[in-house]
Amino acid sequence: MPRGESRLIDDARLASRGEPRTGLAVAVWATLKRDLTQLARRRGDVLNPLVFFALVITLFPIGISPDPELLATIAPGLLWVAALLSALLSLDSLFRSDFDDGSLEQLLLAPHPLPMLGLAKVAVHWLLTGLPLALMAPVLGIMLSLPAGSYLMLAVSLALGSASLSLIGAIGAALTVGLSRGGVLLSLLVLPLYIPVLIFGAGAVQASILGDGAAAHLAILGALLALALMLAPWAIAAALRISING
Amino acid sequence: MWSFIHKLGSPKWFYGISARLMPWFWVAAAVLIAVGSVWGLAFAPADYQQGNSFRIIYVHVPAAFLAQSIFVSMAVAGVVFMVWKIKVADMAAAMMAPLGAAMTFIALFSGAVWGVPTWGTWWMWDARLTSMLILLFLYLGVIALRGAFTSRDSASRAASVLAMVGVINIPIIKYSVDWWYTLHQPASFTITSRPAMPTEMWLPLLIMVLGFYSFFIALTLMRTRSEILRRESSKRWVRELAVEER
Amino acid sequence: MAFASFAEFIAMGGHATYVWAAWGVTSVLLAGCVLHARAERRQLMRSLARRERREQRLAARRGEATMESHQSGGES
Amino acid sequence: MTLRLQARKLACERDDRWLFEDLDLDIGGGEVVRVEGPNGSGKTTLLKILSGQLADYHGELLWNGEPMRDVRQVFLEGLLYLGHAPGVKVTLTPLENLRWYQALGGGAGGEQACLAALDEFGLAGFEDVPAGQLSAGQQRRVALSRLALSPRPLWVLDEPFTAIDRDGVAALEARLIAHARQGGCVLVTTHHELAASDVLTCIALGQGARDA
Repeated sequence: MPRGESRLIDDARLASRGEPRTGLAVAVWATLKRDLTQLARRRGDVLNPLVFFALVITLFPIGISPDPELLATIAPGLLWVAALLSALLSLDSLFRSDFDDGSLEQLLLAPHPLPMLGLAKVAVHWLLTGLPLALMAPVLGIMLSLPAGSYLMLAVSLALGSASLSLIGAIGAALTVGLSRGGVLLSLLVLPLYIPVLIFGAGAVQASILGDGAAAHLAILGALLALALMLAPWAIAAALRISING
Repeated sequence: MWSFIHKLGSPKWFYGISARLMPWFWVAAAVLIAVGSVWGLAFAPADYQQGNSFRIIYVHVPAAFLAQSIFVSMAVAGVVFMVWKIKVADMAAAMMAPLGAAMTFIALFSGAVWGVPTWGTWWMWDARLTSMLILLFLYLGVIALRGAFTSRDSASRAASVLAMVGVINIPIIKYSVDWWYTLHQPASFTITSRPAMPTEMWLPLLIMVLGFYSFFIALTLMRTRSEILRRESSKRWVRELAVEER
Repeated sequence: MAFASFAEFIAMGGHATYVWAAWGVTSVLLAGCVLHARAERRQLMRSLARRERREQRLAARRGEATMESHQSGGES
Repeated sequence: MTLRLQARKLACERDDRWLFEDLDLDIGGGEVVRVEGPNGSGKTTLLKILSGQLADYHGELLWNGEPMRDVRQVFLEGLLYLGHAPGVKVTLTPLENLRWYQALGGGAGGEQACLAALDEFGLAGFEDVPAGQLSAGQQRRVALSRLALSPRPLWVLDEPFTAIDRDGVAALEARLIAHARQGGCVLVTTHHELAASDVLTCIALGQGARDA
């Protein structure tokens, strides 16, 4: 066995025996950083959902009536539905660009558990869509004359809820990434799964307006998030394998 | 006349001529805005009904005027670019859009703040403010569309078409919103339909408007020059310029 | 002068927050636009100069490469 | 034991047409295996199966004697697959693309290794230019520079010569042979005529599977 050959095989064996634990952390962190730099360079993708959110909120007073009392009653549900639709808007592009240029295929071939890498991508989506929506919602709450005292609860429930929205939505995005016009199908798949999160999210804001405990609603939102965190990554990994390898 | 348009169209010639014009506009803008501000804030009489919050008019009205005229000039530049293929016009249109959006935001914010003492809330679905909000969305649409294309040429054409479509819709939006507003709030006080103002009130306003317009022209000239360098960077005259002006 | 003293001018007859909020946002945005435009131009000039230097370096390196192949007599 | 990829009675059916049937392969270190065949003869599918991407095939795959399913993690650590699409993000620069691939492969070597790899594939001076502004050939070179980056024994390359200029093709061919001489193995599909050499073997698809 010529000396050169053993060196090459040793490197490979070294790579595999060497600390898989930190190897995974390095890979997840690198994927996170890569997507953040990428989205930082294409600010349009980050801003579009936010402008869509503001636009949808503007349509309702014009469509229904600018009367503050009426708006105040529908404001919590309205803000939550609009935030949910805006999060849905940017889901389609979650895996699409990676699918088109072949880096999704390479992601599947990485020697690391795919659910963890999928989680990194979903985390980026939440950081750049869910969180900004949650921070922007109170401002739009003012336009809908949302009663005082519920602004913080609105932001907290949206931040917590949008995390599970991203996780659940990513499953749909992974399933439809292979299809050329997957956008509409994605929303049909994912919206029914969003209903529990919507119920307890809007419920939390409603409860904080009426003054009684919104903590119960937040607890359930947290439970939904924990459930999604446990199950969604594996579903995303399976869906990606199905989409890529046909 | 014809050769003049094409001469104006050549970036190199425009770059030269604008260098001479720009300082004048900067000086005019600075003087007019300074004089207008001091006069409007300190010397003009307070409004008998609204007291001193009326002084916001010296910022709100110029910004509102500019917001609309920047969109119109963007559309005109779009027509010039599409019909006579003058690239400088498109460069100017590209550089105007963000300033237009900023002016619309200023008009929106100052209008809302102005209404707080009278309405008691930070936002009121008033006819003028709603049209201004929709104008802001039009601006964001044009900016987002221009940023979404990879090839600069199609981006310019698409943004010009959208600007033209938008400018036609501005009056339509304005009248429909006014009609919607009177439908829901027939007899209520709108801040900006005012009886004729005494001279010592509207004179500083005129100066501020002129100041804002010269600011707009100066800034657009400056940013268009940068855009010329960016787009013509492969041309020899730009490379020589780059080496000279270390 | 519509105000008796400077303090009264700042107070704006009780509407200080609204007037200064509106004027503050306006001046911040106008100044922001100007500073952005200047920074954009400076950064552009720097990147043009850097690109120019890189092009000259590459041209020089290509010049040497063609020189070497002639000297080594490689009539490819 | 050196690296060994075996396939027994491999068969794959695509929309009820048999691409290949009972194909037996035994590929070890020190070999460059070229998969030939007309378009649509299943070359890419075979490569995807052998690189463990596709699951719906008949027959058995062994890596170093053990079934692929049991040693998938170790197999992937030794594999470098380059598909039709280069896998280069257009908004990122070649350096950032490589840094990501390096991290996926365990992060050994740091930035210097990436810069060296890019330089080796003729991308000096373009390290910080967004890949979108590079030509198709240069983007392919960014993907290929991964060959110089990570010490992976098994290379599976699908049409690696597309869009590469004449000098690039020669350099790449030399690199494949050098990798085989160092004990690695290259599985490649290409329409480019590889120069005959002691390490080169061929598998023809499309006219009934021939034993390797």
